[in-house]
Amino acid sequence: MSTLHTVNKSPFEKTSLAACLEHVSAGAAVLLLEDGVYAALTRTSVEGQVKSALDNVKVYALGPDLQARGLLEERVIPGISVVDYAGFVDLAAEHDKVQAWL
Amino acid sequence: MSTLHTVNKSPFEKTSLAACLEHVSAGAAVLLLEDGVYAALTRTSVEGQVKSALDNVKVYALGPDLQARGLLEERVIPGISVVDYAGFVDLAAEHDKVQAWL
Amino acid sequence: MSETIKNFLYLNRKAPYGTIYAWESLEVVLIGAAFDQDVSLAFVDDGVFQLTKNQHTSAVGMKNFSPTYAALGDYEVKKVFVEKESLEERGLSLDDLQHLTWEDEDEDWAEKDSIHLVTRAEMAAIMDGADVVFSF
Amino acid sequence: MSETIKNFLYLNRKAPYGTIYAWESLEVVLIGAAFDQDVSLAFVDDGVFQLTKNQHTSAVGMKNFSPTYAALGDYEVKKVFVEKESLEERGLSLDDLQHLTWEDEDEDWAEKDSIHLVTRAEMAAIMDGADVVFSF
Amino acid sequence: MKFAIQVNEGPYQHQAADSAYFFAKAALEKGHEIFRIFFYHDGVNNATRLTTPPQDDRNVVERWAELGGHYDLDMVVCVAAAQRRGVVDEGEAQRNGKDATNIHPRFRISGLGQLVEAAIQSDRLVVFGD
Amino acid sequence: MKFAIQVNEGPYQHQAADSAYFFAKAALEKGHEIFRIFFYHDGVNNATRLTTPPQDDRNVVERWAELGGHYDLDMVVCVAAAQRRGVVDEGEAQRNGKDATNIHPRFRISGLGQLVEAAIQSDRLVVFGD
Repeated sequence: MSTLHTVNKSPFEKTSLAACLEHVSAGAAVLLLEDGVYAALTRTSVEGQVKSALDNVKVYALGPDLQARGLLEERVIPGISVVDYAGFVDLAAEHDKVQAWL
Repeated sequence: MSTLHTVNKSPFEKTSLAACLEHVSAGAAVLLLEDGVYAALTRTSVEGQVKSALDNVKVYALGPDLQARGLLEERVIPGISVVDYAGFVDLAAEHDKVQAWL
Repeated sequence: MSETIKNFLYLNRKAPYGTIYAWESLEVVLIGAAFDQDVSLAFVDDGVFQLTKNQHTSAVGMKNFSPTYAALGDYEVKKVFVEKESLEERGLSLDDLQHLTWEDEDEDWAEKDSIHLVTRAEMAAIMDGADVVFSF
Repeated sequence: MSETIKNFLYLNRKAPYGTIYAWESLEVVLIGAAFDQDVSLAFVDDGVFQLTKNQHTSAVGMKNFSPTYAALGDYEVKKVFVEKESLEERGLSLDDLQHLTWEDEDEDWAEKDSIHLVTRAEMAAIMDGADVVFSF
Repeated sequence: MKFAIQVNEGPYQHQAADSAYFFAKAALEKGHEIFRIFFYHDGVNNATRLTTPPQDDRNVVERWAELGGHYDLDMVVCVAAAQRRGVVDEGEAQRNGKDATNIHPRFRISGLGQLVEAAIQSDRLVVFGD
Repeated sequence: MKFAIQVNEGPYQHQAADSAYFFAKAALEKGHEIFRIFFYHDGVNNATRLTTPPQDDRNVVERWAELGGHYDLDMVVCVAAAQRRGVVDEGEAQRNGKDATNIHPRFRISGLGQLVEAAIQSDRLVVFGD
C-alpha cells in the first residue's frame, strides 16, 4: 500500500524522522510539518540523510510551517515539494493511509 | 559553580542528554530521572557516551523511575549512583544551582 | 459484522510512565478489541520498554498498567510485533520482556506466544500492510 | 533594590511555534526585566531558530511574536548569547538571524549589538556562571 | 472522501491542535466529509469554554466551535481522558459530584469506541499529536 | 534551604507534575522550606478541581492540595497561561465573562512576576517539564 508518513518534530531534537525513514517502503511519501520542516533545509547536519531518502520516497514540506519559521523556499532541498494545507489533504486522499510519527 | 543538571528524556528519543553532556563543566553532576533513566543502562547504543561522561562528572539515576520501568540496579552502568527523591533533594541542595534540560 | 474487516495497527513508540501515551494507547486497544477488526500491535523504538518485566510503580505513585498486556490474549489480541533492532539498541532481549500468550481455540486451547520478534525490514512491511495506523 | 543581584540565565533550546515554550519564555523575560537582575539569554540547539528573520505566521494562524525580540534592548536585556555550533548544525549563520541592538546610555546612546556569537565551550562557561537557570 | 481526525494535544502548548484545525478546514473546503473529530489525551482540553486567549492571538476553542457549527461536525471528547483532566459536562458533573462544568456546547463527551468506530467508518484516519 | 519549584506540564500527560510533587514532598519532609510552587504553561492544569481520575490511579490535583494544606504552601498559577488554557477563579470569571470557575481553592492565580520573585527569594529554582 502507499502510505503518507507525517513527521512533525525537529530532526535535531527528536529521533522521529530517522525512525520514519528507516521504516518507509518504496513508493511512500513523507510530509514534514510543524517543527518537522527544519529537516527540509539545506546545509544542515541531517541534509545527507534527507537527500538519501529522496531516492526512495517523495518528500513534502508544509509551506505555512516553513513561512512561520522564516525559512525561505530557496533554502529547501531540491526535490522536496512545498504544499499548503489543501495539498496536505490531497496527499492524505491520494495515499492509502496516513501514518503519524509522533 | 557546581551545577546539578537534570535530564528527563530518553536518549533514544530526544537529544537532550547529548546536549547536556556537551555543556557540563568539570565538577558538575547529572541526574537522570523519568524517561532519562534509560541512559543509565548497560549494553545500549549510548553506553559509551554515558561512560565517557563519567570521567568528568558524577551521574545519578532516580531509583523510583528505574523501578517503575522494570530496570534492575544490576543493569545500571557501574559508577552511576542510584538515589531516591530525598537524595535528589540533597543533590539540589549540595550544588549551587539546578539546570533542567527539557 | 457485515462490513469489511480492516487491518488495524497500533503503533507504540514511546516509553511508559514518562508520558501517558503508552497507557492510553492500551485503553484504545482494549476497547477496540470489541469491534472485531484484524488487530496488530507494533512496539518500535522506545515502545519496546512498555513490555519490560518487573515494573514496580509504587515509589512513583503511578498505576502499574503493565499486567494489562498479559490480558491482551483474552481480548483476542494475538499479534504483537516487537522490533529486534529497537531491542538491541536499548540493550534488551526478549528475555527482558513479559511472556505474552493466547489460547488457540482451534487447537484445544493450546497456549501460544503472542510476541513475534521481527526485523526492522519486516516491521516496515507490517506497517505497509496496515489499513489504519493508530499513533500515540 | 537592597538585595544581592542574581545572574539569571534564560535557557532557550526549543524551536518556535511547534510548541509554546519559546513564546511563554519570552513573556517571563519581559516581566523579569522589571526586577533589576543581571539577565542573560542563551539560544542553544533548536532555540537558535527562535531568532530567524522573516517569520510570517498568517498561514498557520498564530501570533508572530518574533518582533518582540527586537524590543529586548528597550527592556535593558543586552546579553543574548547564540551558540555557534548550534547554528552551524542547522545550516544557519548570524545573517539568518534578526539584528538585535541596545542603546548605551553611557556612550551617548550609541547602538550596540546584543547578540554575541559564542562557542559551545564558551556557552558551557556562561551556564556555569549563572546563579539561576530558567528552562522552558 | 471521508476523514476521521484524532487530536492528542491541548491548545496552545503544541501546534498539533492548530494543524488538525487547518487540515480539517481544508478538507471540508475541498468538499470532503469529516466523519468525526476525536479529542484524546490532552486533546480534550480543546473543548473547554473557559479559555480567554490574548486578543491578538487565535482562539483555538472558538475556532473549532465555529467550524463545527458551520459544517455540523461531530466533535467528540474521550470521557476517560476528560475525567483525568477535568473536562466536564452536565452528566459528568452529576455523576462525579462536581459543582461546575467547563465543556463548550459544540463538543460532546463519549467513549473510546467512538474513535475505533471512526477509524472503521472513515476512509482515512489522520492523527495529530506531539 | 529555600526552594522554588516550577511545573511546566499538566497532570497525567507527562510525569513532570508527579516528579515535582515527590521532590517537593521529600524537601519538606527533610525540613527544607518551599517558597513557592509556580505552575506555568500546561502546568496550570494541575489546579483544576474538576478532575475525576480512575479510582486505582493517583489524584494529582488533590495530592497537591493536601500537601499544600499540610505545609501551607504558596501554589501559584500563572494568569496568562491560565487564561489561554481555561483555568479560572471567581475574579477571572467576572473579568472575562465566564459562567463557571474550575480552580481548586488551594491554588491562587497571579502574574509571572511571582515566578521571578520566587527565583530571587529562593536558594534554588528547580524546574520540571517536558
